[in-house]
Formats: sequence, structure tokens, C-alpha cells
Amino acid sequence: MSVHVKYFASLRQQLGVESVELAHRRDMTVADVWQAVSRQPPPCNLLCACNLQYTDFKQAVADGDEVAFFPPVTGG
Amino acid sequence: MSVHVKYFASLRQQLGVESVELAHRRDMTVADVWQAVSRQPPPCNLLCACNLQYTDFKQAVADGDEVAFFPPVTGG
Amino acid sequence: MRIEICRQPFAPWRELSQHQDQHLAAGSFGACAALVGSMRDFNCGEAVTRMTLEHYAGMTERQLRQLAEQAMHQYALLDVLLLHRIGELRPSEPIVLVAAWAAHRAAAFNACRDMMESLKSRATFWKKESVASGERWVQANTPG
Amino acid sequence: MRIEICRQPFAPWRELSQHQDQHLAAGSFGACAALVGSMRDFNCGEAVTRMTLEHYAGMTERQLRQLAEQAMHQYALLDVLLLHRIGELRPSEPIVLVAAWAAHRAAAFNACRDMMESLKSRATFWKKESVASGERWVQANTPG
Repeated sequence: MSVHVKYFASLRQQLGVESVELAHRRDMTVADVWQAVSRQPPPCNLLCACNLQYTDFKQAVADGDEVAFFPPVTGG
Repeated sequence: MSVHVKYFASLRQQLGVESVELAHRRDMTVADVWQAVSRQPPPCNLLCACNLQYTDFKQAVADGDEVAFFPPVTGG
Repeated sequence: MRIEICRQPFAPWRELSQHQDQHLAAGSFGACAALVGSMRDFNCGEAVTRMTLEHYAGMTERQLRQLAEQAMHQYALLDVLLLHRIGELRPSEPIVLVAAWAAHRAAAFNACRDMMESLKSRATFWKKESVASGERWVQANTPG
Repeated sequence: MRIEICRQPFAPWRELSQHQDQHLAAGSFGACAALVGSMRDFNCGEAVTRMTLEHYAGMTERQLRQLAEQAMHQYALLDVLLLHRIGELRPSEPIVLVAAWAAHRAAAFNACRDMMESLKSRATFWKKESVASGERWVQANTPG
């Protein structure tokens, strides 16, 4: 299966990458996605979304999903 | 002593008068002023001010004071 | 701080914008909260065609100044703009504008709301509405 | 209901005024509550000369629409206007405008504040500030 991974803000800058296409065989959770593509342990305040909605790290991802990782939001 | 009495809104319309100059000899409270110049018992929601500040009916009035009576306010 | 009782219709958002441009230092404030109250064409189940706003000249100005000064102090505001209409109004005309500028939004919001509630519950204004059956004094304000 | 993410500076009070004239029936609303957040030239003890606002395209628009629809429904609003800036900002430029129109002031105030707090705590925007020592990501928003 294939998963589109995106990073934002300070996380994007730290990892030096904006998006990754992940191809994988077995079932994965959001936490598995992080582990497979990021080269560091998850920061304690890390947030994640799946298909444009907040989710938690135990969420299973499906083929074609978009998974995003980002720090606390600071808009407004 | 002399007291300037003013009425506002529905009260002014009911009493048919906007202001009254009251001349009196003895010490008076706001309640005495109402009794001396108005031709009806005070409505239950009557408010009063003395010299442009809310006051209560037991407040003593002095020579030259402006005493006002009015219904609940409805601005804004 | 600008506080004014207006005998003629006013354009609240233009007044606010002009006041901000003229009196607030660029970059000094992080938030402005504003509330505009305006005349509806319908109230208490009846169409309203006209409204008369009466005030206690002298006392009202003093009350508005006091409540604005109180908010300036309590919330460390950068500025306040407060306009209130009196006289004969037609539906859709603005009645009141309350605006507060602060470094952060919580102070701006709280100050704007406090000033509005204080004005509604204490300031000496009275409304009379014209409806099909004649004229009626508004008995009490809607709760905040 | 108008919701927009703006890449260029916008004039919040003029946008509000125009939206009201074009979309709200005259006499239909009794209150409009608005909050404008703008860029300060000072934050966390340092002068700020520039700010970059990044967002998650797609997710953010969806979030803003959802929070506005939620407020429309919960507070029986007549309309909502929500503008949020992205890109490169200079001090004093507006960041966000949230406005709510309702029959009465309590609904307008509560809706405006709820939308703002919801946006601040959930919407996927991030700020980076330029200060004398370099660039820094804003770590968290000021509490509401």
C-alpha cells in the first residue's frame, strides 16, 4: 500500500523534508508511519492528522491515505 | 431649600411633566421628593439618581441637588 | 478614548477603522474586539417601523466615560471607542458601537463584553418603539 | 457565510462592512460581534520585524468551514465572516477576522468567541517570527 506523508512548520524544517511517499506491504498505524519515515523519536507534543482530520497514533491507515505530522498550531 | 426634579421616558409621559422645581423648608430624602412632587405611588421598578449618580430612596438631598426618577434603562 | 452620543446615523465600521488609523500606533495592538447593536425591524412578535432613543443628558455621558475608564484600567486596554445613538431611528440603523483594543484577544473580548453589559444594565437610555398598534416603551433589555 | 484564506493583506473593517451591506438583509440582525487579530511589533520580550504564516492547505479550509457551520447552527446566526491571512506579514497587518451576526448580542458574542477559540486551538496554521537574533517558530498561542 501507499501512504502520502506530510510534515509542517518546525517539524518540516527539522526533518528537512515536506512530504514523503511511503510504499509498504503490511497494515500500518499512524505510529508505524512515523517510525517508517521519520529519522527521530516523535516529539512529545507531536500532532497528527489522517485525510485532513485530527487523529491519534493508533489509527490504522489505508492505501492512498494522507498522513500529516505537525507541532501545536499557532494561528489566529 | 430648592431641588430640581426630572422625569424620563414612560414616567415622564405618564406624569405629563419633564421637570419640576421643588422649594421646601425641612430636610428631605429622595423618597420625600417623590412624594412631594409626583401625583402617584412610586412604581415598583422606579429608579432614581441624585446629581447624575444612581442613589437609593433613603438618600438625603441638599439644596440645589438634581433628583431624577426613571424606569429601567433599555439602551444599547 | 473616544465616547460620543450621536444625534445622527453613524457608520460604525468606518468610525472604528478611522479611529484605529488615527489613534492606535501601528503594531502596538494584537486584538480589537467590537460589538455593534442595530435596530431590528421586528421585536416581541411585532414589526417595528421606528424607534425613539431618549437619554438623560449629563448623566449618560458620565456613565459611559466611567465604564470605559474602568475597562481601560481593568484590562490594560490601549484604547476604547464607544458610540451610542439617540433620537429617531429607522430599522437597520446602528444603535451602539463598543470597541476595545488590547495586546491580546482575551482582554479585548472581556473588556468589550463588560462595557456592553454595563452600558445595557446601567446607562440611562430608554427606547420607545412604533408598531402597528401604536407606540410602546421597551420594558427591559434582552439578557446578555 | 464567507470563509477565506488570504495570501495578501486585507482591510478587515472594510471587508466586514462590505459583507454586511451585500449579504445581510437590512433590519434583520440586532448585533454583530467581531474580533480582529493583528501582528504586533513585539512578542515574548523581543521586537518582531516579520512573520511567516504557514497552513495545511485543504485541512485548514475544511476546519474553518466546520467551525463556522457549527457556530451558525449552535447560535442560530444569520451570517459569519471569517478571513485568515497566510504568507509573509509585516507588523500591524491583520491576521484574522471573525465576525458573527445574530438577532441578539449574546449569540453574536458567544459565537464570535467560540469560533476564535476553536480556530486558535485547532486550525492548522503556524507562525514563524523574525527577531534580531534570527527566526523562531511560535511555540503556543496566548490563552483565550
